[in-house]
Amino acid sequence: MKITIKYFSWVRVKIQKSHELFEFSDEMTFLNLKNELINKNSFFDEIFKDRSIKFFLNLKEITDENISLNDGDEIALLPPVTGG
Amino acid sequence: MKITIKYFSWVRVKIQKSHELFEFSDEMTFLNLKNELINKNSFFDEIFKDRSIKFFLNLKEITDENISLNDGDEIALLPPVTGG
Amino acid sequence: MIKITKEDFNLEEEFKKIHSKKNGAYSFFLGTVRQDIDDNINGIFLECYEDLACNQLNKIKKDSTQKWNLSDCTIIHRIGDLKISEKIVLVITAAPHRSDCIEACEYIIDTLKANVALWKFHIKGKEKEPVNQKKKDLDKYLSWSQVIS
Amino acid sequence: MIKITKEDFNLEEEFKKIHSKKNGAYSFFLGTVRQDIDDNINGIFLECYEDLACNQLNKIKKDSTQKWNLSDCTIIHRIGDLKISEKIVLVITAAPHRSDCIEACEYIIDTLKANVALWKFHIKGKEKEPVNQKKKDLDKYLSWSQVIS
Repeated sequence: MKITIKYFSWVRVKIQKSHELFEFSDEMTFLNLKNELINKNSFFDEIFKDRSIKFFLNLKEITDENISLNDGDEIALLPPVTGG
Repeated sequence: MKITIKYFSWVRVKIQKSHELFEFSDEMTFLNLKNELINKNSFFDEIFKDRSIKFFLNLKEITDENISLNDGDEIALLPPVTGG
Repeated sequence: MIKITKEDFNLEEEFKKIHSKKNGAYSFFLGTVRQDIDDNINGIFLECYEDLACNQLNKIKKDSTQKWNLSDCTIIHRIGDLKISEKIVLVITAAPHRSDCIEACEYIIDTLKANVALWKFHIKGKEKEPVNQKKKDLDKYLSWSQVIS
Repeated sequence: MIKITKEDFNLEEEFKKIHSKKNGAYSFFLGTVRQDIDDNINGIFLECYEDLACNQLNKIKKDSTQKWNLSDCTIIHRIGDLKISEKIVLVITAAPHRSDCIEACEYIIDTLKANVALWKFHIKGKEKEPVNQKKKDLDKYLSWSQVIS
């Protein structure tokens, strides 16, 4: 199962890439994904503890961390917006 | 003493002129002028009873009817404004 | 800039005149001649007591610039005959931050509608009928008295 | 019309696209790159999650059109590198009467600032520093929750 993660604003600057493709063999929820990412890179620990960052799955805000992920899903990590 | 009176909006339409020059021999106040005008034309009775009409003397709203008039003064009769 | 004119104006050109790098926010109000569905008109006629209206507009500009700390302000009002959908009035307010210019722009158009020597007539065929002042316009203007004083 | 673009825009041209004889009132908000006196910048960079931002802007347009009975609404937001004094964002609301379009215009820019996937960076020399969200922008957005719900 391939999941794309998109990074924006200071998260993108800090991780030095705009997106990343992860492959997982098992079925998983967003909660599982968070734990996998924290294991891969301690940077994600900071991200997931930051209450100001919002998470979107295929352009919809994630409100339940137990949501199942599917092959081809796009997850985005959004710091507080500053347009306008 | 020459006093110009300017008419606007429905007052101008009703009196069928945009302005009028009146000559008076005596010194007078705005209150005297009102009485003179009512004597000349009963139309002015309606005007001076209409609380929605404002009176300006040389571009300043008249707040005291006993204000003295001078040769060359310009008085304007302003119905409620409707610009914008 | 305060202008009472028979001429049309261009929004981009008027913006360029007020545009400055010290401002981050511009609020515009544009009024046009609306085709009223209930009340079939061919256009409007705008009468003005120009000397007085200029004084009144300058006072509105001065009051709003002080109250909301505007960098600048444009008020243009057309006079004479205007066809359906033509521009009537433009207000532009400029400020470093948006809340000031948005509120000031609304104050200016509300005050202009209730307090500047301009009179609108509906053109119906060859007739020009004076338009009555709307109570809601007067009430809206009066609602600012607590803000501005 | 909703547009996210690198291109500049012309106010008169954008007005012409939304102009209709059924409207008597248009409210515009224009945001530009301000030369901050305290904080010397060469310009700004605007990052965008375009697919999401388009959805969010369309939702803002739909909500405000319903709530304030707008005839139409334009939202244009620039992205990429912008120099000092360049245009960033334009909101135009059109309605038969002015109070609707003025209030809706303010709602749209307040909501956009707090709720659309756009991020501003200050360009200082070769560095691009992310700009922090301002508490007052978030508070302003939250103040609408009673109006819109």
